[in-house]
Amino acid sequence: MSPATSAAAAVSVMAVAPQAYLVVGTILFAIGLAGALLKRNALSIFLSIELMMNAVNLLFLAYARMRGDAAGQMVVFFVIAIAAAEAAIGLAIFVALFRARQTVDVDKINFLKW
Amino acid sequence: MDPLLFDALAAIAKILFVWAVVLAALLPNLVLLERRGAALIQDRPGPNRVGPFGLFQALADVVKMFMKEDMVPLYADRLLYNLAPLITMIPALTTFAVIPFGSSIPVTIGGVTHIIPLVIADVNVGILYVFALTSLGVYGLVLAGWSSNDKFSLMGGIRSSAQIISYELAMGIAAIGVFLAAGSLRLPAVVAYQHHGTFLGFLPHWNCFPQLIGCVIFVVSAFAETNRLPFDLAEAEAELVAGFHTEYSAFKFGMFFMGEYANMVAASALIVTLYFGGWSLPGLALTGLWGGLASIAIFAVKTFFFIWLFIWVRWTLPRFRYDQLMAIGWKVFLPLSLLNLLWTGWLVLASGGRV
Amino acid sequence: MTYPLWLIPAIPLAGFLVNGLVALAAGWQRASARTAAWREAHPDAGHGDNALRHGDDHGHDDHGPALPYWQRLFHGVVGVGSTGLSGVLAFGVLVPYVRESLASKDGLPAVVETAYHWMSAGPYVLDIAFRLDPLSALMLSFVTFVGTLIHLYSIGYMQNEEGFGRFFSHMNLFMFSMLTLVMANSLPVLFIGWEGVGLCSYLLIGYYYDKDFAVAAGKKAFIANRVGDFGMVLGIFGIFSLFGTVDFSFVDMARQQAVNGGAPLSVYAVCLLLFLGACGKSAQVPLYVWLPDAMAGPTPVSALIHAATMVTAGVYLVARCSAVFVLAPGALTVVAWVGAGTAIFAASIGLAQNDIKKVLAYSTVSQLGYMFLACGVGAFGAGMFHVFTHAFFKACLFLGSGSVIMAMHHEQDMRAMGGLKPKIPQTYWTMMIATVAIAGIPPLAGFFSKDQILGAAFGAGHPALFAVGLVTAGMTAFYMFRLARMTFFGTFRGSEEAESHVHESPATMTVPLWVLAIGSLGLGFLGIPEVLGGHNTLIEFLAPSLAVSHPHEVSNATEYLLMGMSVLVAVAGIALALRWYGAPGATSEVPSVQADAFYRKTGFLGPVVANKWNVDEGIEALVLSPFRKIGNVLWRGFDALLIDGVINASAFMVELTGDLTRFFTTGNVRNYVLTMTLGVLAFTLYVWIR
Amino acid sequence: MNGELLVFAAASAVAIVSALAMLFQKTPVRSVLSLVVTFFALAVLSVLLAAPFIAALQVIVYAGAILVLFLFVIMLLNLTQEAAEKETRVVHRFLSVMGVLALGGILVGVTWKAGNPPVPITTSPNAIPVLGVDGEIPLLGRLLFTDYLLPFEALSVLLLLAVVGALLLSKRRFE
Repeated sequence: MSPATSAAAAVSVMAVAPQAYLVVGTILFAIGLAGALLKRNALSIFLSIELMMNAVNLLFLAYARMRGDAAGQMVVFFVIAIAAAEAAIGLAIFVALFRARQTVDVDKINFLKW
Repeated sequence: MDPLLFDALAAIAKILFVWAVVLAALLPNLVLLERRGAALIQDRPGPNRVGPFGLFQALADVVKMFMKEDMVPLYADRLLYNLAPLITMIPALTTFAVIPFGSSIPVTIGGVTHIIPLVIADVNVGILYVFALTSLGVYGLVLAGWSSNDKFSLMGGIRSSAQIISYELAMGIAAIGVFLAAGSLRLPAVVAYQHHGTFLGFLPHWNCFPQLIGCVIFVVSAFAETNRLPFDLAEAEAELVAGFHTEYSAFKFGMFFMGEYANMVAASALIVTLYFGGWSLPGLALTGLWGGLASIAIFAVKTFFFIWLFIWVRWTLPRFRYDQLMAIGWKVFLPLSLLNLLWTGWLVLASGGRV
Repeated sequence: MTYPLWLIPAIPLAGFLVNGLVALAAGWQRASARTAAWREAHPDAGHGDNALRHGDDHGHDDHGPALPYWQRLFHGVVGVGSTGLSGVLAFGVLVPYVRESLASKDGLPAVVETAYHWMSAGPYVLDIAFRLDPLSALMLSFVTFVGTLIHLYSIGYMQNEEGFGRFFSHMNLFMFSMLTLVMANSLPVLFIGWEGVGLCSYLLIGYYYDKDFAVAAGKKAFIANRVGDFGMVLGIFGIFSLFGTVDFSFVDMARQQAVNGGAPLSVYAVCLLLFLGACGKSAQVPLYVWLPDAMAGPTPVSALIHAATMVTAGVYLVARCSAVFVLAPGALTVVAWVGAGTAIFAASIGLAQNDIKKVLAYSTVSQLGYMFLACGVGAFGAGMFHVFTHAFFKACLFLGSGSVIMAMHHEQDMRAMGGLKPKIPQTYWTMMIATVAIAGIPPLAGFFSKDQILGAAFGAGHPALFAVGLVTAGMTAFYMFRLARMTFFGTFRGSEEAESHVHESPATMTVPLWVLAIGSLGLGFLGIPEVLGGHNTLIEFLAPSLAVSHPHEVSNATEYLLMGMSVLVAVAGIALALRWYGAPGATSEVPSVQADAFYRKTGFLGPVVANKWNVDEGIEALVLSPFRKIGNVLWRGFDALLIDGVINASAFMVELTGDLTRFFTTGNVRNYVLTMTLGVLAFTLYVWIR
Repeated sequence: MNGELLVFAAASAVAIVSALAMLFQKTPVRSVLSLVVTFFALAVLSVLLAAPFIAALQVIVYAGAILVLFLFVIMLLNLTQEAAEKETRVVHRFLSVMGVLALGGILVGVTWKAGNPPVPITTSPNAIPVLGVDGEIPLLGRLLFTDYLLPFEALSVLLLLAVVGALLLSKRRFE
């Protein structure tokens, strides 16, 4: 991570096709989605959602790099900050949930229905 | 010579130099220093039998650690159990990459003079890199605590995670003041900013003077971040046996031990860089070969003082209670650090960008 | 020269805020203390504190305990002080303005001070601006002067009231609104003041808010005024569409147009709409019904708002827009006839009223009619002159009646009075001066102003209007002296206990009475007509603000004749009153309605007049009852069936849909995620394939 | 040049492999740890994309704070294992796997096909400067306090609300 490396990466025409970053981001997004669908532990689902958000962040950065526009980086900044708030609230909810039900298995927490 | 090749060689040389100093020379002897210091404070001789003044004690300790039996608890998560000490050690050592430990040294090869800045990597996100790495360090303790499958360890792990996250906030916000004043996130820029000029006409232009509150918060938070007394709640031998490393022995235990000292050295270096002028001394230009070497020495002396402060405090102050620790972190340091930020911002504004 | 004009209304506004907040805080504290005391006294009572609120039936004279001395002092000082300060400031501005204006040949131009940039619509900009010209100067002078006196009077009159602070804060708010009204430089700003005085009128009529009749009277005033305000707002819109502006520069434009000649029909509509607003505020037929009921408020309120200042706002409005009215002579004729009709109609009702304040209220309506009569025949100056003199003698009469009422311990029925002259001499003397003034006896104020109106009516070629005015003048003299006879002369007809309690009012009340009496005595000299050797100074001064009226010159002989006639009629009315009420029976019991001299001696007119021409009943039968029926039909047929039906049906549809689809809500998060994923998948496929 | 490709390949591989590890781990702690590795790899990719500031932020906030918080909660609640029973909802699992594969496939295909890089903006004031010792950080700072001031302030309110909300939620008793 020396300045030489990053500067070289920035100045030069990208050695790696930018689509490659998009594909990596998309794959990570799909993995996160799979986690959100298949996991039963609420915390794991939450983790998967975090992964999805990071995958999207990567897409934003890739597009920002491709367009040379800092707006993409700003969006990522905001996503990160919102994720922090979301994690604080989400985890607090899980703790409260666990205290009430002694479980965080989403299959067992289905009392919010008709 | 190819400049790229030269840069690479210089970087490798700097890495080797730093690690040699820290790993080989400093860390083992810090144990001795700690033990002799403790003895001094407690008015007893301390280890003085191995070698002259007990200087070989460090060697003896290392040998002992290698010789001991390496035990793994039966129901431990073996992978994480083995990984944890490494995770503790590595971030502490990689932190040194961005800390400027001297001004610069000119090297002439084939008639061309290269100025080698004495910092391994001048990253433009400087301090953020440091915070990123130290925030990874907490995983070592947490995972050690969890993977041991031991109640005391788990307690230590939980404690350290909450403690480090809490104090990282105050520490980060206190550090923002420094970068606000220097106008850059790069650590060499911070040192350069402190190198010249004076504060109030007679004090060195060091950040610790205008930002006294921030400096104090940063130093105290550094104690908490490194799990040193009076904030060593994660091991707290009176309550948790040995906290997160209760189940560790032999070389892995040694890694934790070394990690703690490496963190201590890194924290001291960081405090010196941010608040006490780094390698600079007021009134000295510190250029050229001898200047470069002198700057390394200045940096070493300053850092050594803070290392000694760590040891001094450890053997002087009692441990905090856990709720007190949290209360101080959130209710005192966090607001104070915000206050410091406000004050620094005002200072920068009032002085037109140059404090 | 710049004048701090905005300060004049701003000071009473500040007084309102200070008084209001302090009164609120003190009232709150008092209420909680009372609640605590009550709870202590009734430890077994439940939560309902209804008994506390409605249990004790306060009489007029027992409306809660009086405030502590220092609180009364505070409210009084702030209330009177802010009004007085505003008055001092106003006169500080007025005196130099008037002096210079009189000294110059054509008068000074209007002074306009912009206080605040209010709004802008396209190129048109509307400011909150204040104006000082002869017309607003005249209004300003008596509003602040009379207002300050009445505030002073109120300290004595309201001293035993728990709502002392509330009263003064509302009075100050009224002063603010009234001053805004008279000093406004545009119709919208005038309208702010217009609505402000309406609000204060409503609040102060309903001052005794625990009395049903006071609440009803307040609502009646408010609603009757809404009818007028409807016209007023439309009139403002009309002015804007006619002239493209709503600040008073349109007056000059109208004046210009009058020179050019010709006015579209829409001007008539605008004038009539504005006059409708004036009718509401100034209680003209048919919107007069609220003013007599407004006597439910405390007497200083009646004096200030419902006699001297607010109700003349309509006249002021017509005078202010006189240039526009002049463009529409037909509209002016309507104004004149409405005014004349109101004058005689209200005077006739006044003949048979037994409530002292009711007599004065109908008298006020009648006098307002006079003013509109004057405006209607083009004598705007005379109308404003009458506004000015009327403010003094009518305020004096009302305050005097308040003093009488207080002496009688809130007995308002004149049949229970009598022979009060030696007991309350100061009230007697001041009231008599004002009575003579309103009756039109020279050389008191009322004579000059009334005579000018009558002269203008005759001179403008309306002998019928003149005749109506003349008869009204006689009736005025009659009922005023009837009032005086029944109140001050003869023997006391109330109970002996009541007689023993009769007492003269304190100095804070008598001093304003005397000042106003002196005003009624002498202010007529500001407008001595030329035929009597004067210069008609006031009307000359007002001339630049008003439309060029054409003073149909009548010969000196005619003028002397007219004066003679009016004095003669007045004397005749007085004589008749003295004759009929000369020797009221010395019985100690209150006589019935039928026993009244007027009732007995006027044949079929007596009962009708005593019942106020059955107007209230007529309105009930012709307007209210049909409306109620229509409302009932709309409620039952339209609202309950159609509207509610549609709403209930849609609610039912929602419920049905919910019943059918609720089983998709399994409560399992993973199902939701899966549904969402499949939905996104479907959408993506659609976008991709398309 | 090949160095960048090498780093990209390594980081991508690490990211994807550890993400998959997160997916298939039964132990929440190990899942979290796998995700830490993924995030670290993502930070490396961010540096390659000329966003070292975002990379550092990502490591500090995600790896250093959020995931530590996860670990803290997992340890606090002592969630050592996933529920022991086997997955019984076979249809759900089948549909999920199919849906994810289809969606992922489509998205990868779309991004690859539509990924022709647009022309970089160089004249815009938002254009990322690549030179200078401080890199893009001054630009981001300026943007944050000019164009993005409103979202920035809204964000501060959001964070405050999150603090209050978390406090309220985790209080044991409501009084």
